Amino acid sequence: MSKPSVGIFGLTGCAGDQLVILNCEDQLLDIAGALNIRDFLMASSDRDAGCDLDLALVEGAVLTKRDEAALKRIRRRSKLLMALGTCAVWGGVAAMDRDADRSKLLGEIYGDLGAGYDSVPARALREVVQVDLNITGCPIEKEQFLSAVANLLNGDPPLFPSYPVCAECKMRENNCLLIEKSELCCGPLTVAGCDARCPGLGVPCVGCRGPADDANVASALAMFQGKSVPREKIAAKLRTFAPMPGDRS
Amino acid sequence: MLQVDKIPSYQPVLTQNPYQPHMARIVRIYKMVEDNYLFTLRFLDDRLAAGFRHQPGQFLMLSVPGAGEAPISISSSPSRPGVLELCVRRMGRVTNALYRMQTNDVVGIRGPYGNGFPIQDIIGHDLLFVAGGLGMAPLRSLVWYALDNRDKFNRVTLMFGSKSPADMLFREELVSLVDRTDMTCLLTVDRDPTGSWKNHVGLLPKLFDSAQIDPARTYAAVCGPPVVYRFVLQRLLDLGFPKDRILMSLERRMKCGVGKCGHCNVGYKYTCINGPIFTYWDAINLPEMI
Amino acid sequence: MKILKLPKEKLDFFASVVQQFGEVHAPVEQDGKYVFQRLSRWSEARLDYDRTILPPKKYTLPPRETLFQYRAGQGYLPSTEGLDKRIVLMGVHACDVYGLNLLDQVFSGRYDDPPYQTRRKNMAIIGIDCRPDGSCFCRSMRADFVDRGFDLFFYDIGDYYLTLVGTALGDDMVLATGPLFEKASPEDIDEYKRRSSSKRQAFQLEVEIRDLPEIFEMEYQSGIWDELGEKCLSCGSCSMVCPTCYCHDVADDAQLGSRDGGRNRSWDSCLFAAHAAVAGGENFRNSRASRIKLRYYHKHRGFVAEYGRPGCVGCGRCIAACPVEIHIGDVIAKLRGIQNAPSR
Amino acid sequence: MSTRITVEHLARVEGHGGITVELDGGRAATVRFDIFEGARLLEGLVRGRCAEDISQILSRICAICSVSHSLTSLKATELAFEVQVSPQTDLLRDLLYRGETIQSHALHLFCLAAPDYLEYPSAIALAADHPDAVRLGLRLKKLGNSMQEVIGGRAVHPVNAVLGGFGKLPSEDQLIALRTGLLQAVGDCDAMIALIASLPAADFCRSDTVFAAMRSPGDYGYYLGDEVVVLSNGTRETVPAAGYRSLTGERAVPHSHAKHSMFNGKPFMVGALARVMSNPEGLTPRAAEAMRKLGLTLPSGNPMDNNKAQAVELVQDVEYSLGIVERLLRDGLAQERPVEVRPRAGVGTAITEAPRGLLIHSYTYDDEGKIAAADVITPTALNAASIENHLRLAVDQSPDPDVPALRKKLEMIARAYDPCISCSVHLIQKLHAT
Ligand SMILES: Cc1cc2nc3c(=O)[nH]c(=O)nc-3n(C[C@H](O)[C@H](O)[C@H](O)COP(=O)(O)OP(=O)(O)OC[C@H]3O[C@@H](n4cnc5c(N)ncnc54)[C@H](O)[C@@H]3O)c2cc1C
Ligand code: SF4
Ligand code: SF4
Ligand code: SF4
Repeated sequence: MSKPSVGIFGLTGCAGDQLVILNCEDQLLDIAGALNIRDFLMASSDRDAGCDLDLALVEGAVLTKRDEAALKRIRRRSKLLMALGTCAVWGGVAAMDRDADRSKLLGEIYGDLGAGYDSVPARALREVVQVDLNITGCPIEKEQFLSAVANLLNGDPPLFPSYPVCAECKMRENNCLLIEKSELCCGPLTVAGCDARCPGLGVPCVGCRGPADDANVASALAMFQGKSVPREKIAAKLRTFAPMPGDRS
Repeated sequence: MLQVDKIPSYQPVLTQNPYQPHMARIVRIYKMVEDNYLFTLRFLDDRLAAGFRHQPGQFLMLSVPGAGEAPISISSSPSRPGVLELCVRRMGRVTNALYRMQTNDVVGIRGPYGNGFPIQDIIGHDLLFVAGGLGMAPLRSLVWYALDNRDKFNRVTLMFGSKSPADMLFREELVSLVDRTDMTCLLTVDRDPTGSWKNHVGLLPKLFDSAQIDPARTYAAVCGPPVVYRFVLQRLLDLGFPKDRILMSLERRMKCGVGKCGHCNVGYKYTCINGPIFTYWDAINLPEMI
Repeated sequence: MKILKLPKEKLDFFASVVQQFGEVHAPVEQDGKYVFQRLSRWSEARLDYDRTILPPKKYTLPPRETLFQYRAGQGYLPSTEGLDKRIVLMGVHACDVYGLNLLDQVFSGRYDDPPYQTRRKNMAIIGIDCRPDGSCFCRSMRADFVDRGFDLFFYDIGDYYLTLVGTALGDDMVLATGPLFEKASPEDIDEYKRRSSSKRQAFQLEVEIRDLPEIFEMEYQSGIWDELGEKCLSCGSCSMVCPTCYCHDVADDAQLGSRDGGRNRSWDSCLFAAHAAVAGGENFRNSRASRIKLRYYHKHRGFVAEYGRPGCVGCGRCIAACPVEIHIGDVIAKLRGIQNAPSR
Repeated sequence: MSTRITVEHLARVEGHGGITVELDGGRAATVRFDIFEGARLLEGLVRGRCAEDISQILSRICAICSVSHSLTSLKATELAFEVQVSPQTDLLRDLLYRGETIQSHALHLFCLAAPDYLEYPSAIALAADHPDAVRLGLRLKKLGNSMQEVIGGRAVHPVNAVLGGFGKLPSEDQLIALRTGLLQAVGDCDAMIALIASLPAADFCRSDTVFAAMRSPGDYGYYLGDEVVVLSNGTRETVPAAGYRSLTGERAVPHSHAKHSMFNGKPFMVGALARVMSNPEGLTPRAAEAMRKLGLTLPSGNPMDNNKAQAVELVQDVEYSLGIVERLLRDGLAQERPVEVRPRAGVGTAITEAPRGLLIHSYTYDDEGKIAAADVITPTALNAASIENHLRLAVDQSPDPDVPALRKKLEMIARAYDPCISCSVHLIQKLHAT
């Protein structure tokens, strides 16, 4: 079997997901051996910017017209497109308040020049092109990435849990921050896969992976309000990394 | 040929560990219809190949290494041991991986699981098979079992419907049954774009008009997509079938096949060990069964 | 059954001796909650605990485990890692022993579950009695006493533990500790009875289970399920912490560049949206209401049909773990047409 | 005749940037370090958010220096609320910083910069011929990551560092594992220095560079400190954190989403070289020895020396971290909970040394304890003018205007700054200027 051609790309984001790939220190050389990485600007200046690809891994959200054009080009080049990380899958932090007045923000931050900048409201990849596979997480979890690559090499779709962080939190037998300490933990609404990383450290989940299957936002809002947390605070918190189901239609 | 009373029931013939898959070779892949292939498997271990026995209506857990396991009905009849035939529709992770395999590749099998058809009860009765689409997969085993043990059963009637002749699973085999005199085989298609179809055209329930059925002495075995159940069951009831003589094969999500994983739970029954063959009476008593 | 007594101050000595029967695990405190854990020293053990976050099922059915390793050419090789570890689990409450007994039934029967059974057989259970709190209703579930499933069971009778010897292994433990155990006197038995009936009075939460399976059938279409469905977060916490929930998922993973890899099983829950989803997009329990209904129905109707008793032992963990305060006592009371769970 | 040299999309850096040079008669007419990273406007988006959310959101500015952003953010908020964290917290934060710097420097030296010197397109290609060198780099990088995992809870975007302290303290077993890794790294560092010393010399331009770095009390630090030292032609000037705006000129430039910073009208350089320059006496003996072996002499007018300075810092950080870990193991960790933080109105300006240089977070909180204004000034933004300056000098000082060779030099200079372009777009907000 010939090695699949792969491209790894970043749109606007923190490059954290590409960094997670580079952080697979023990597997990096094997990955490089198993895949034919043709285009990976962050790691290599030897890029074939036009070749056809079997798989494109794209991190970051679409925040500029340039991003949009780049993404469409990647889509045309690639058989499979996988969104890598919360920004690509959900929009991420840059999309948290995306209906806010951008030109005003730009002006405040960059002065008069801001008006000339290429800047559009943040969008997740699937709002721009068709996305075949997703690995969420801010950043993605190494294990999920490695398992996805191994599965894809075999032609199998990766398998990830779609239930909430709470389940993994219980599997780790953590004290519940929400129940014991009335902390605003987003675990019940956030998709698992991080092994309840934050609650495992005694820190509430901030929802960095985006919503779980069938997340019950209405009931969670009522619950948090019952703990006398103001509604705007909850709403802002829940929407830091991703919209909640029902937010964007 | 194996005798009915020698069929061991409920016995896992394989090892102590019910989760242990045994490796089997794909000896033939027959492309019946796009995305519905018939896979013929033979255990690598000759003793297993010779010793494996199942009941019509039972299923096994098929492993494609690296991809996972899926429950698949055994489509071949226990009266023809040695190899196992599985009619598999390409649906997702496991079945796609299977479709990428070739003859001589190796897969895992464990089983047989499930109750199977209640052969001892059925013997001596008329048999009516009603299947739509992939519903033929679990019924085929019993069809051939009955035909190979023809003297144990009275009248045998088979009704099978597909979308079009090109979509008909086991087409050649079934068409050849039409000419048999010791049974009635009624085949229908929803439409016949080519015009060359020599059998019935129309929806499955219409076949009842062409068949002679005596509900008092018949067991009906029904399997197919939800529409089949919706129309056929009502028809059978109208004809006066007792609810516990309508047998159906159900599908649920399954991860173990042996009543442990909880996925196929319907109310208080497990589709895998209490089924997959249920009577209509079971079904109306179990919430959410159909 | 052999009945003895152990002076309380000798308990640590007893614990040091039973180490020869396996790693000693017992409840330890974790920031105000309790977990079963390997003890590094006896003083960590907290036998006065209320309930552990996870029940002992984590030992017999761990949250994640590998069932097989697949190797091309060799097939599926059963994974035996850790199966032979011997554990002495000290301080198990009656409800949890009951929970294990129920799981034992689930994981045996027509088909055995070898990993479960092996771990179970390598685990010694030393029970201890307890005082109920506001979430305990084991008495209602008839799980406040157990007559089997433990090797030894300790009942507090003041300066002593009245000790029931449940198995030959338990007896070996007694023998291994030499003259530590004493004969129980009639006064000790009287003290036990006095305490036992006072414990019965201490329950604050009652759940009436008489004809409950029938009521579940009758109330299958009840609007209560929709109310619960609106509230439930599908977080699965209640299943994870339940001593008798056993739903699990099995999935294969491959190593980079080959089909070799593990077949892994991990806890799952019928509350999760994907639990009953099948290929092609059909989901037999798409709504949260139908899922939470199944959980109750399976415990209180299904288990009764299958094993002759409900699959709930009244440990109160699901009450403690539910972020939206879905309370089994309330649910059952409502099904019965009573507004609130009695005496709460 | 005018020639144009463009590097459309600079590879082996974090983020999106390019270089454009217009040559006119062998001299640079225009030089642009273009940044076309999208503006995420995070400083605007955090307005109105509670203190506890800020560090998590702003760490997303950059992955490679996410620890720096998190900790600088926490420091700024704690300053605003006048919260004093425990010495143990400071020590652990310092250790976390070292982990980040080790991973970041190892990544840069081995995966991003070294391929240039040895004429390879990437570390992966390099690994085919020099597997041991790449493995060595990956080992050091992994060590840095494991430090971030143990102390910060995750290698990228730490979650364990919270206002007032840490969610969970590392266990003794974890510290022992770190010590083992650090001890092994001491040997790896020797090999690393030998390797860096063997790389072909890179000397493309010279300047009287101005350097700016944080002055940390006592020793060579990244986290503790509240003053900036600016070195210019042998003079030292000190700027307090609160006066950081005198460092950051207001020159917004059209070709980039980053604004350019000047000090007294001159561009200045921040980062490893600036730190080594301004803190030579803080170096450990091994680090000082490494400096000698690499032939790094002060003052340096060669921006490529930044790579050597990073190598020196790797030695320094490994040794220093080992000291911290041993001390923690000896004294034991007090099981303290984070100091309680009571949000209120206030202004806090924190400076730290991110792997790439000075990082400033400055916040204004309103009466409800919500962010009213946030300024984030990143090292690459501070460096932008200096990068352009050195690119220009390289063109002007190049004897042969062979375009491909010159293009490569330009790329190498830009890369030597280890620019983190995602960071660079986060800039000064005019809102709360005095
Ligand atoms: C008793 C029984 C007999 C069956 N017989 C046949 C048959 O003869 N031919 C055939 O083509 N199909 C049959 N099926 C359906 C077949 O099991 C599914 O199509 C198959 O599991 C899809 O797996 P996948 O991994 O390809 O799909 P995916 O969608 O990737 O499946 C994911 C997982 O969900 C579970 N799952 C998905 N769909 C089903 C389903 N319908 N039933 C049970 N579990 C499911 C499986 O455990 C699978 O691992 C039968 C199902 C049951 C329960
Ligand atoms: S701490 Fe958070 S993630 Fe964990 S169980 Fe509680 S709510 Fe869920
Ligand atoms: S616990 Fe929540 S915030 Fe933490 S890593 Fe997991 S999903 Fe992200
Ligand atoms: S713990 Fe509560 S919210 Fe979570 S699944 Fe169970 S009933 Fe629903």
